[in-house]
Amino acid sequence: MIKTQSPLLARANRIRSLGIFGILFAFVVICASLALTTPRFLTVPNLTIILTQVSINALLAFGVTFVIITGGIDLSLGSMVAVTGVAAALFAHPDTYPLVVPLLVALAAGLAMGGFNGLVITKSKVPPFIVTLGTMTIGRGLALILSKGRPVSNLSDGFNFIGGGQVFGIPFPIIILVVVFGLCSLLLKKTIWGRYMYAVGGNEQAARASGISVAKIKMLVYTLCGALAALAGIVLTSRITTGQPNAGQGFELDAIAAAIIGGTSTSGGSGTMTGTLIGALLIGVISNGLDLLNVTSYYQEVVMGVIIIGAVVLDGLNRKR
Amino acid sequence: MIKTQSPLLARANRIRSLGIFGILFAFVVICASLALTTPRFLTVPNLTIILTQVSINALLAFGVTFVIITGGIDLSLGSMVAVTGVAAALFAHPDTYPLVVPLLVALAAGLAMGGFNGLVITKSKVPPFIVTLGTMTIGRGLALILSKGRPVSNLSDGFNFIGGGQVFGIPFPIIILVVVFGLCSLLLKKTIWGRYMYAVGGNEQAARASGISVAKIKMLVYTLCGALAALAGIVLTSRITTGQPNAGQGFELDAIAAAIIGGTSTSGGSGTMTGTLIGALLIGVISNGLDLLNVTSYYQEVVMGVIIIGAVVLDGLNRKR
Amino acid sequence: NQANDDAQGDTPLIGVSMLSMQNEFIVNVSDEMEKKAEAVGAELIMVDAERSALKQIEQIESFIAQGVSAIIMNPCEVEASSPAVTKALAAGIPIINVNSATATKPTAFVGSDDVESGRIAMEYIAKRLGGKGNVIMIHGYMGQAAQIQREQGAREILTKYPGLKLLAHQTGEWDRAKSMSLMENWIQSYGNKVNAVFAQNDEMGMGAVKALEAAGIKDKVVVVSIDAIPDALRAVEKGTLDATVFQNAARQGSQAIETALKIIDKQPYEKEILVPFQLVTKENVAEFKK
Amino acid sequence: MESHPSDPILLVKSLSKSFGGIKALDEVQFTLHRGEVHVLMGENGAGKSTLMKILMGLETADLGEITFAGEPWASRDVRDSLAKGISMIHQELQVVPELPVAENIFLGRESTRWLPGWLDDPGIYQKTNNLLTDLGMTLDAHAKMKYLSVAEMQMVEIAKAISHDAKIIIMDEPTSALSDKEVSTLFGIIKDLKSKGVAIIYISHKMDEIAQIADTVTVLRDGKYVGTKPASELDQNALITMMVGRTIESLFPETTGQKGEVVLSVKNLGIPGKFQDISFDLSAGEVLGLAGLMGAGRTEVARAIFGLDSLAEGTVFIKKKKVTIRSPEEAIRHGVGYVSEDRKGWGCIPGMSVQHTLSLSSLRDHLRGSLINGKSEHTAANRMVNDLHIKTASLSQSVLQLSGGNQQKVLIGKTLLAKPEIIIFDEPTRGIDIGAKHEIYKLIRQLTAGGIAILLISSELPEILGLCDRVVVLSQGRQTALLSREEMSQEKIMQHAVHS
Ligand SMILES: Nc1ncnc2c1ncn2[C@@H]1O[C@H](COP(=O)(O)OP(=O)(O)OP(=O)(O)O)[C@@H](O)[C@H]1O
Ligand SMILES: Nc1ncnc2c1ncn2[C@@H]1O[C@H](COP(=O)(O)OP(=O)(O)OP(=O)(O)O)[C@@H](O)[C@H]1O
Ligand SMILES: [Mg+2]
Ligand SMILES: [Mg+2]
Repeated sequence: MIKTQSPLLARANRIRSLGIFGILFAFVVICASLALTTPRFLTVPNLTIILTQVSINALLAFGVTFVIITGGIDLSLGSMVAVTGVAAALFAHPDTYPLVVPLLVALAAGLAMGGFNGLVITKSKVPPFIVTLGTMTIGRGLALILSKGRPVSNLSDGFNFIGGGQVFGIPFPIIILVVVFGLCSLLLKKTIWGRYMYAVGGNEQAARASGISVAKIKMLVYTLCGALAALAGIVLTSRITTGQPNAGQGFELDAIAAAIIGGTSTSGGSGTMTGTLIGALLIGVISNGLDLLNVTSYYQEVVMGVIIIGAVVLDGLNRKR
Repeated sequence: MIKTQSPLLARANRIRSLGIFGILFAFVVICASLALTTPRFLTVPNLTIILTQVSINALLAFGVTFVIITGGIDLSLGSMVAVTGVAAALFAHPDTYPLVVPLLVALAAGLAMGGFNGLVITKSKVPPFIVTLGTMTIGRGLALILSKGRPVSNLSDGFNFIGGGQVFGIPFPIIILVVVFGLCSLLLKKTIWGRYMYAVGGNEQAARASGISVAKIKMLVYTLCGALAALAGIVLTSRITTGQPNAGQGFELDAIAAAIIGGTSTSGGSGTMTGTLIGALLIGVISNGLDLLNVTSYYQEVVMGVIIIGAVVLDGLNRKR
Repeated sequence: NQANDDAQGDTPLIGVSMLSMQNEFIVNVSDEMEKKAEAVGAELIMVDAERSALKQIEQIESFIAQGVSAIIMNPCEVEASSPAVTKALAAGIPIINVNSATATKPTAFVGSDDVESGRIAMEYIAKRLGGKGNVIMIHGYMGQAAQIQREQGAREILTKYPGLKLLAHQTGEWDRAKSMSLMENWIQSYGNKVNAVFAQNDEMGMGAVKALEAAGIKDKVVVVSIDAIPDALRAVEKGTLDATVFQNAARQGSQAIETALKIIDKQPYEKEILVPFQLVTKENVAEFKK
Repeated sequence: MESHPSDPILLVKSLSKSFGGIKALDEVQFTLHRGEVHVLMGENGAGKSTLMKILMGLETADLGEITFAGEPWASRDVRDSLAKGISMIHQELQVVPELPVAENIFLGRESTRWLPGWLDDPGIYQKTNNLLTDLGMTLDAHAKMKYLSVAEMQMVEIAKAISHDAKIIIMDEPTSALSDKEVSTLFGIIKDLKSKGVAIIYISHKMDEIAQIADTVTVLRDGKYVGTKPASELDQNALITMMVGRTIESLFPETTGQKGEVVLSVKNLGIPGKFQDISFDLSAGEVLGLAGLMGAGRTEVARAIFGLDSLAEGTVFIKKKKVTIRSPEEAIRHGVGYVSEDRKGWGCIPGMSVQHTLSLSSLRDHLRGSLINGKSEHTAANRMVNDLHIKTASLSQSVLQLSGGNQQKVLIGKTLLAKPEIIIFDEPTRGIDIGAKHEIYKLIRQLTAGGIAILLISSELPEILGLCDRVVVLSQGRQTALLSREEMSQEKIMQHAVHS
């Protein structure tokens, strides 16, 4: 009996399933209006800068997208960036260790912290909000302990290339961004684990009854989140050529915002990497635009807040249709 | 067949329904161990200080408990504290306006911002996380605009009494804390609005099907949250005798933590003011204790994080039994 | 001296509340204090106010409750930290402000006037630009004492030199990454119109330098910042950062402890010890590098 | 059409409603009289619930007019409808798990005292106890909903709807989660209401109930009005023809009867507080029934075998090999499949498409390297849709938008794709229309013919009698009988089910 309605329904679903149209629309609107108001916006160097600036938040947003899709949350991102960044810096002084060492150390730190989150969340019934809030505090402390409260500076050129270098005139962070985006999308859409993430977030009980090991999937996403935080920490540290113990404060909120703006549902079960990327770009473009227009810093915050809410409202309206 | 299980079940429920036992236990354990390790902990002056210090976070935590019970979240608490605090300070200079003016102004500001949150959340389908994150940014900007980026100082003694004064040797903030705690508990447990909050958070559909106006209830909780933030802002401002545009950063996380530690479920539908109060006290006692024990600041953060996670894990274990 | 002899007897207990243990300069000051206390045999309770005046007041209250014999406070705010001073004095406990001042006069003050650092930095820019050119200012976290005072000092000089034009100013929130992004965006909008950058701390100064270097116009722009952290000194030596302003953490720290002990032992003491700022350029950077 | 002495209390004329592309209701008409039990029937997705939701003010009609008690009726919202005297038992449980029974029953109309908005809870607990005793329900007014069984929750919902003293009470599949004991209680209540002149709209997929209570029957199909007839003029076949537009010769296809060797055998299974000493053998090609009253622990047994709950006592043998199943993952690996009684809670995944749901338990079969081979997944899903006659717009449609029957088929398909040799069906036809039921029965026969062993949990005895080769009867968690096909009879099973 549904047959008659089929084509319509099908189309409806397909549109909803790529629910990013709304936000994409909002994004385009904002870019257009910026391009019209300031000639300096739509220039290759400026766009390159935006992408470079967005890269770190985007990396974190990708990680937290996985987590939110499974119905969780990760507030420890910023602290993980600080810990991994400092850890990397400690081993990145010139003429000490080969370049891989700081990278592996940072990665290990990220995996450890993410794994800790996953372990506590799966083993105990403590809500992710609290667990990761705890890790956030712990991590901040660790970063300060590791660095003795001082920035860890004087890093090797090799290390500083990661965040500062260019390949064929393209800043390296952008290349990292593109590659990681590709991998994350693939993982989410084309692998069994990605599929399971949606299942776990959509209906944990049903996922279990379908033979999915919910605990394993949760471990996976939080650890993954740690790994991506480590990557972000490396890029940041290398970009500012110092390991900052107090770096990354509030990064978690920006990252989560990017994910949710990009259409990831806070209740889990839905979301796309493309949406998250657009969300991150949206935030990056706005703050770049506000600087270009030289809006006074106080008003920048107001405008930023208004635009973010506005963009998501717009998105919602589009969805309703 | 139901009869046989009913009484048993019922008792089980009643015990679980006061699910704060677990966290109360954790709280007592921590207090005891502190009392044993440092003589300075269990003294009247120190306990008074703890209560005074806890008051602001507790006020915010009460507000956000209402919100979380309905299944929402409010990240704009800290900013609302700043805005309302500055607003109050602007009208609290000596020999300008009567004391009620700054109080009413702050309250109005809080109601306005909370109302804005509620309005956007109920009218649009935007998730509370984003809306209140937006308000957080907007509010920060507003506070700076209102104060022109400078602390607003030189406030009347009458105003400074609110946060600094004493009645029968009891610091006024403690009295505010107790009164507000009483009122909030009553509102939550003894009025239909409280009942409806649980209903909306527990099963929005069912609430709607029972003729409850979900939108009204959500408006109520967010506005209430704004009002309590205003109260916190007043106490804070009067305590530091200055309207600080950058005050209250991260307050939202502490408040939410207090609520969740106190057993409020992040998915909505359950929670108690008593639990939240204990949660706030727990946080306050820990940070006080760490200072007393003269734990190095870096390690303080680590310990704080560990204890918070630990306390909630302990709670979880107790619940299982 | 005698404090050492009866160490466990009546070792003076001093409560110390620092602005932020995440700020390198402040950490240096507190380290000096601990070294000094170690030497003279005083016990310190060192706590971190994390830039929150409220937390600082609470910590002072807690010190009072614990009955410390003296309090050293590194104020978060001029006004907002004042109640702490009032409370301490009311409780009859001597309180020494270190590094920066509060509205309420404490028992003693050891430190320097942040406004001065702003003046020195901007004076240097004025000198380098010959009194005329476009300047950009990168603020610390808006509304914080250091930000306000350093801005005030800078603006005094700007008004003195009508030739200097403040092209733009934004907050970098004391953060290197933020100010780097900020500078990158500014380079897009102002390109080579910028002649000089004043960053209110070295972190942000280094961030600006990175952005300018990446854009290949560092040599055209004068960059000055404040604090003289090792990284900045290295940059001054290399010539990438044109100048920074040094304030003497070692002296502020040790002087604070000494003053506190003098007051405790009822010995005469100076009510106000000013530790002057010094401009650090390529010429004299050697003196400051250890 | 026959005419009642009284004039209609509710009159619905050419009512239409569509959701996006779907025409849920198309020019529907409906007439209801005082003291009448009016049964509304139709396949899954026919539009029954939608029509009721419109009357209740939960949905708004696109077109058409409604007259209630002689006046034009357009409910603004639920509160309005309740006030005017229409109450409803919803198809989906509408309970607040964290609130006690009494507070659920009086949700939205709490009595207050002293101050405006001040709760008078002693009052409502008093009222609740009276209400429950009047209705002959033994429930603790203080028990939180979340600790009640599905059946108990349903009874609370019934009590809630009754407590409004409404002129019209809508009952949307009230018995789908009830066993005969509670059903008879409900029917008692209905007769009583009738005598008080209350009009009742009753929706159900259970044929046998119609004969018992219906005065009038109205049938919808694909959102269109098919007809209204007095129950007396309708026998089962006539009704079925009205609903599905064709005749269904015999509801239960004949068993082939041949059995293979034992594939599953359990000995003295037990979980303290849930069930104990459960022992039975299940052979390839056999359908073994698991009968009992609601809450007898059948689902618990199933959940334990499938690894959803961990067994405390007893041993499970699969193909003569002793196995310990700690999780559904392992159960599936051992060739066991489970179709839950709770489609919403344990089956469907919101937002997931038909294809993804179908392949969820067998994704590993569609791996190319470490990536999912979309093509082979698609073909497999497509095969299931055709084999099970799943009515869906496309494979990319979200499962939750399918009608109940088709959701159930998708979940069965998911289980089948994991190639199980043993399948546990828990209430496989709960809330499913007669047509779909018939197809599921046929499917079960096909499966057994293919040598698959089936454990069938059902509260509908005809189903047990019609499909099972043998039946295990549980009562309060104890195994009270194991009857062969010859021994089986309605009476015998009931007698063992209530025995304790
Ligand atoms: N909220 C909704 N959004 C979209 N489609 C809907 C919605 N509610 C119902 N439908 C569609 O309307 C049609 C009628 O649904 P309805 O629930 O009224 O059927 P029903 O007769 O109650 O079926 P069942 O016997 O399974 O309860 C179905 O095709 C269903 O998919
Ligand atoms: N999926 C489930 N998850 C958790 N508890 C359940 C589930 N299904 C049933 N229960 C609970 O187990 C208890 C026994 O009911 P159960 O469903 O096992 O008996 P049953 O004989 O299977 O009855 P039913 O006809 O409902 O299947 C009841 O309290 C019920 O609420
Ligand atoms: Mg229905
Ligand atoms: Mg069952």
